[in-house]
Amino acid sequence: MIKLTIDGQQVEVEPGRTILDAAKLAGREIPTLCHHPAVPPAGACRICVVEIVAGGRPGLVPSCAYPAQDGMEIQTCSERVLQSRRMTLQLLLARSPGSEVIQEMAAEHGIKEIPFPKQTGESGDDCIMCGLCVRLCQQIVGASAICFDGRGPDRKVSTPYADRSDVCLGCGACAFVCPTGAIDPAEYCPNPIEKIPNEFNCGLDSRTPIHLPFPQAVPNKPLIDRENCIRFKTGGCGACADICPAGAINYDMTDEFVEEDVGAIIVATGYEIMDPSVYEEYGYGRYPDVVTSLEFERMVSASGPSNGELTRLSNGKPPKSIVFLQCIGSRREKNGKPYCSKICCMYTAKHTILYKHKVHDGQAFVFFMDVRAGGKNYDQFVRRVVKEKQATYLRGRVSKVYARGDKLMVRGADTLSGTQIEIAAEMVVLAPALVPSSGIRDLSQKLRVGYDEHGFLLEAHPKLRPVDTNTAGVFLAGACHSPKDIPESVAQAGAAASKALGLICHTRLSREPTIGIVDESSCNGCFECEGVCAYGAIGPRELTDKKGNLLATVAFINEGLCQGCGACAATCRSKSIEVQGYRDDQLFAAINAIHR
Amino acid sequence: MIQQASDSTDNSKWQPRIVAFLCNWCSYAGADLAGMSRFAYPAAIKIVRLPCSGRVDPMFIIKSFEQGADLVLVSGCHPGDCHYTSGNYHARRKLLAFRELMTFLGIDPRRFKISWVSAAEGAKWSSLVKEITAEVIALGPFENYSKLRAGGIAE
Amino acid sequence: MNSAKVDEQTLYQAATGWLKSAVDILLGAGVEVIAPIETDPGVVELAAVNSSEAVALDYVNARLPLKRLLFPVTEVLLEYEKQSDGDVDVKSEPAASPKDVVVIGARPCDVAALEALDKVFHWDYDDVHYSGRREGTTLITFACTKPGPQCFCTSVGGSPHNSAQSDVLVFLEDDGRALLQVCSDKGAKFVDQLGDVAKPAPAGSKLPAPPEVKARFEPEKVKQWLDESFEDDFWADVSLKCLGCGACSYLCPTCHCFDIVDEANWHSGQRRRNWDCCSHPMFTKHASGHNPRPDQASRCRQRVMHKFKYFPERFGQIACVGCGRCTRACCVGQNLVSILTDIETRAKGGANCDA
Amino acid sequence: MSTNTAITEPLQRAAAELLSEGKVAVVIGYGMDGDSSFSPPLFAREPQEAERLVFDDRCFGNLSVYLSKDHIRRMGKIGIVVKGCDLRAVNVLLREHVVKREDVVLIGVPCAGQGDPLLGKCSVCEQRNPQGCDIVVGDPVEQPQIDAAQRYSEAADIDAKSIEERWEFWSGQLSKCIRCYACRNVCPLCYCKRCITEKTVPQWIETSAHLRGNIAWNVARAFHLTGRCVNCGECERACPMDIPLGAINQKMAQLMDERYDFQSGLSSEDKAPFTTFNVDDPETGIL
Amino acid sequence: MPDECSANETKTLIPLDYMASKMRIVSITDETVDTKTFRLEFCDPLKGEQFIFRAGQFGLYSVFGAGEATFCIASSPTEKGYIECSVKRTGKVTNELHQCNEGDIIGFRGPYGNWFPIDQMQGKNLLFVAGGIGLAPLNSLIRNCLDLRDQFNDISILYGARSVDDLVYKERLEAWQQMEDVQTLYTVDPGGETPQWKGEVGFVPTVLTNMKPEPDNTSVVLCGPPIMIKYVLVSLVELGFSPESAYTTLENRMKCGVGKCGRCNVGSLYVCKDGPVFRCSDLEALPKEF
Repeated sequence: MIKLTIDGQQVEVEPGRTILDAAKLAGREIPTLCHHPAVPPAGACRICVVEIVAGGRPGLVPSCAYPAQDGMEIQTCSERVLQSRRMTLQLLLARSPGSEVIQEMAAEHGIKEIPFPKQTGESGDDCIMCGLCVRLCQQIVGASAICFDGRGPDRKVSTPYADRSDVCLGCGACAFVCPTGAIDPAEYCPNPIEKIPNEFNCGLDSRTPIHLPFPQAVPNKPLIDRENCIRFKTGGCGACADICPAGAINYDMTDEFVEEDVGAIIVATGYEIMDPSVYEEYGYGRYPDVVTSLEFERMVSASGPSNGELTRLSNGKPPKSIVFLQCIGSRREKNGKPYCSKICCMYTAKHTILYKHKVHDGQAFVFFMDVRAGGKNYDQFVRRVVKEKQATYLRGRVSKVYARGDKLMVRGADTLSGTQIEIAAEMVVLAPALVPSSGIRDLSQKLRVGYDEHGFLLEAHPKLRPVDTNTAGVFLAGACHSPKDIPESVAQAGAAASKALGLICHTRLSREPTIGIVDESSCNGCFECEGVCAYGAIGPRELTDKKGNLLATVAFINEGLCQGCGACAATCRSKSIEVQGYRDDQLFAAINAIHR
Repeated sequence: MIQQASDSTDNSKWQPRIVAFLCNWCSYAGADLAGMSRFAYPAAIKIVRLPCSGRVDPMFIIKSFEQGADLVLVSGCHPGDCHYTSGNYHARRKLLAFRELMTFLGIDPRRFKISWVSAAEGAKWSSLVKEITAEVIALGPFENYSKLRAGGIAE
Repeated sequence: MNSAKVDEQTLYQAATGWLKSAVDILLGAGVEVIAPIETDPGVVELAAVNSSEAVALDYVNARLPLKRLLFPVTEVLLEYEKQSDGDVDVKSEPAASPKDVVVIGARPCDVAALEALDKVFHWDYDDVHYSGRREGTTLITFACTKPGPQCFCTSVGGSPHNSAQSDVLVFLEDDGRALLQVCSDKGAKFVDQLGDVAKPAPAGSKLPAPPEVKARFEPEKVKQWLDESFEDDFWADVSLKCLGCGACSYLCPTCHCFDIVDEANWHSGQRRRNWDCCSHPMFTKHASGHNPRPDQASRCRQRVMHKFKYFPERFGQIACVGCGRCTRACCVGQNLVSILTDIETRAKGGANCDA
Repeated sequence: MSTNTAITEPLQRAAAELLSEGKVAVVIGYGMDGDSSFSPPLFAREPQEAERLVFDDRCFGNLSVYLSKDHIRRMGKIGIVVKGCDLRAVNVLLREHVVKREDVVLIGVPCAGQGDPLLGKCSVCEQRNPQGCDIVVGDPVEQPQIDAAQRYSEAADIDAKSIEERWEFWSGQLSKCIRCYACRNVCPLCYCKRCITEKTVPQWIETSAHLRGNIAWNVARAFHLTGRCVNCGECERACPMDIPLGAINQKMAQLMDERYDFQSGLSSEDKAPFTTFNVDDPETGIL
Repeated sequence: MPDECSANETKTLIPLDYMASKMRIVSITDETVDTKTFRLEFCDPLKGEQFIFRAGQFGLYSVFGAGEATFCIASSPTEKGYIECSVKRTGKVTNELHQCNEGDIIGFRGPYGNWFPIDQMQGKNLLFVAGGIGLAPLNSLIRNCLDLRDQFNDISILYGARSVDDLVYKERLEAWQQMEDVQTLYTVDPGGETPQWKGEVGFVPTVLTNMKPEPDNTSVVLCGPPIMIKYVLVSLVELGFSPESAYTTLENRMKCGVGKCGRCNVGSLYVCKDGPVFRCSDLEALPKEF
């Protein structure tokens, strides 16, 4: 280890680290511009100069590039250092008078006026020629799309021949690292840089390829989005691995299939909301201020895209009037879902309150069909919202939302007063129907669980076995089964867990004896039975002689999975499968007995 | 020849005989409901309960005809409602093909009915049985087969 | 059955149109007449006729052998009915109060085959179902004029003019006339019945020369080889292509194996006798699962051995009349004649040539 | 009869090579037999035996029936001569795990049709040139286009009858059946270790050769082949009583084709129509 | 035996119409989990009086509607008025038979086949070796011989089964064991014994070898599974017995029982007529198809 003294403080650093690294360890702050921990240092801007007092060749050195040496004594804010920085800043300010970063830094160093003429127009811009972007593009991203071009006063960062170049990936890293925000890659990037929408915030903001899936995710660890990461796109970059102090980044990790033998499966695939843009009359997708309730939820969330500040997406101002529309697609026989989505009444009541918290002088309206507040204390909650004038509840449907000026005109009927009304709103929130997760049909076929016409999974019995499915060992929890609110989902999840435990806590499985049995002596092994088994209960079984030679591969019915429907028995041509309780000879006798 | 007890083709004494194969979960429950709801239906129908319409092997139907059925009915859950998720879909393919085979061989397809009756359709069950009983009475005894019955076999 | 031996072969001649008259006379007398009729295009079957018009004359042999008239493909042995008091009323199917049947037009080989059937059904126990019908049947055989390419009756002791078991052997002439050779009392009775239609042939009348049927093998040589060759690899080789379909046995005029099954509904039923076949694996399979003849090789061997070794040892004659049906029926060309000629070659120490 | 030397010679060479290199234990093909009216199956187990293989217009049999026979399988890997139509049966056998693809070497022979005049099935053959064989000998032959009406004309003739006429027809035909089971034993797809007729508890199909039992047997046979039968016509060829069994099979094939767009044996990957379903399958005639 | 009835001889034929005589089940005894013994009486008393048979003969028993099946008569010819048969449940008819109750009526035809040469055994030592359900045909002979006890010298019975549960005729085994003039040795296969089992443990051929029966002037009658017979014969030869002195029964499949259906042929012999009892030395000459 290398021992050195910074501003009188002893620190130890590993060999190869810079003075800047050592200063950070010592808790001394040194301003930087051209430095980025992921990019090899160049010492170009000279803002970070420090003074070597002893233990080396005395003098000013750029701390970002100068290696720490044993026995060094460093001063980070000696007068000599400050003088040098002020000079540097004055020059930078002259070159880039418009740069906020430089202005702030200059102000911190007490610079009010400069002795040089400020450059303006063509020759003066925010670029301080530190070259960080160039080094990044060449050495980290590996694209070498940009470089310094020209000499002297004409020197600038550009692409070769100032052409739009296919070499540019459009990753935007140059802009990201630029200390002064001087680069706009759109100037030279042939492919416009697409922001990565933040899925959790309904795409209302963007995220980086490395991101937390959502706040309070478990585990609360960032992940790399391989589709957007430069490393996975080009094999370059790798900056995150370089700078991760924990060395936690491993690009070789891949998705893998994990097989587990389990005794029970609980399906809790939840719900999605249907896309309300299919209903053109509400203008969703056409007007930015028509949002879904889920988008609204994110907008008012403190961890949301706007940090909890509710603003109109069209103009960034708080909406002074807001209209909530219920049953968008729900309870709609034609072109919709005939069922009630169940949770909208309650979350909308909550949303009106949240709205009033954000926009105190705002006015909220709710168009509803009828309020379904069937849970504990639910009705009282809705009544409070109405009573305390958090919102004006209007019973009726909206026929059209259209723009007039910067307002959204909501035209609907108030069926209680029997009048047509039109509200000039600044924001419209839709409560779309809940639908099962996409892919639920594939999953249900894998699990051999039935689903209804809407894709919600079928329970074994609506009253007596609401958590079980017809496939033994598969249980349902939450909205995969039907729209459910949180307490119901939690209750069903608990029930499903108990059912699963009740099943797997025994060393032996007990079940209905009505199952299929294969006569192995006559089974042909054609496995047509496997094709008709709705439960995947049939698989191969190898019959061997005493020496282990394979004699035949025959069908084997897993008695834990078989439900005894007998489709296999009806399919078996050699009549090698019998369903206990409905054996062929029993049915034969029954047919015979009819004609007594 | 030993006189056969009840296979006489004498129309005056003849009573139709319908053999019905019902799935346990829908049609049998539907027939049960018909009973509980006091929907009357003709007694000509004799029920064999199966777990699922998918359990029906065409041999059941042939055997029923051999034994003297004038009409055979297979009834299961409506498509999509099968307790075993897909048994009735398989039954639908097989039994409709079987009916085509019968028809091709000259066996009157009106002698073999397929229906979907849910556990809630007690009334449908009752009217269905009335309907097919009336139809089989109109058709008369299944002579093609009754001539083949024990004692009267053409060799 | 031919209880009284005819001392002298008595020859009658019949004029053109005799067949029509004969059929009419028999039908008039209430006798059931069985004759060859064309049932499918190019196919002739022995079946009951109402007139002589349907009778086919130009054919090699009937599709099904004569045996099916005496030993039907399926027949009722007894019938039973359950009584309400738990008793069972069992009735034996009356063994056809022997109805008079005249079969006109079977071939000599088919008729000769009855010798083997008679032996099986009349040894020790007398099968009343068979013998009842046999008793009442008069066999008016048509001598062969045009043997088929697969025929080999001369190899197994027969001939196109074999009169064995026939009551009358008829030699048809091209112009519709016929010579009738009376071979038994029943035959004599038949000729009597014809009255003027058949007149004694003038002394010195000669029977036509039989058409040639090539002799293919010597049964004695075959038996010699069979006596020593139960374990021979030949059986595995020769049975390779055999699919065990049983068509050969079912069509064979001497094969007589049968099965007895009950067929019933709730209260009544029948016990039936059905043709069966030693080529089927289930034929000998025990309830325990053990099968004495577990593979096609042993079943093929059984079929050849039974006809050319076991049956001769037991009953003193070959159980084959050379009708060639097995060879015609076989869809994989499992040619009995070539098996037998091959065996003969082996018996003579000849080259190993595959069948 | 004419031996097709353009196929026979390369066939003999290919078979001899397979046998001498030990790639197969037996080559099942057609051989010449002076006595019978067709070229019967031949089992070549030594390279010199391959000389007796032949291909001509009398190769009626569908040799794939031997693939399921234990005594043949015990020999080892099988080389088998297949016409395009026979290959359909092989595909079904592969699909139903009766044989494994690696246990068989398929020697395809292009075939312009069998019999003189051409057999009915050959005149509507759509598989003259076998696909997916390990070896194909001879040059491809011309493949005429066949439409569905031609494909199922035999069934259509009977379909055109009234229901009473059909009963008349079939009760006459099926009365002839003597229950020899030749139709079953020659069928490449009737490979059950225990045929349904042999299961006695319960006895679904009466074994007596009366019309009642014969209908039960023939219905069961036809139904067990529905969606599987490749219309090779062997059952009908084998039937000693000349019952037109092919028409029944053809009817069911037509049904599967029209209703489920399925022709059996075109691939070994297909799912048999009775082992799968479509939620939207037609259901006319259901109450 | 083959020369007994030749087709060439003119002799009185017995008319055969396959008619089954009705018999009433008078009692049913459970022998093992899948074997029952039925005691049957002719419904027609006259037939019962006239009915005679010899030990070793068999009959065709039928359940109306299910069909016929062949079993030996397990009771002794000396016991009049009834017959017994022991039936293991294996197929259609035996299944139906097992479902019958006392008082039910079944069909019977017989007796058929040859019999044990009891006359030739007189004055000799008798050794009975049986395995499993094979005791049924021997039961008839043993009971017959015990009823005529003074006509024979020593009588020894060696009986084995797979397990204690598989032993049939347990009461009778007990009774024989109590008899002073009968030597009994009962064994079960290794692993088939129970803690209460007091007999031998071991395979029948091994137990036989250890038993060291005296070959001189001894007739042996064997009955049991083919594999047991094979090894018992080996043991017997080692002990000095000649195959000529040993008899066994064959159980080929039969339908008619009278030499017509062609099912039980072994070479030129018919098990139903030339058997079921065979001298072991004669079996060696037969094709191995039994």
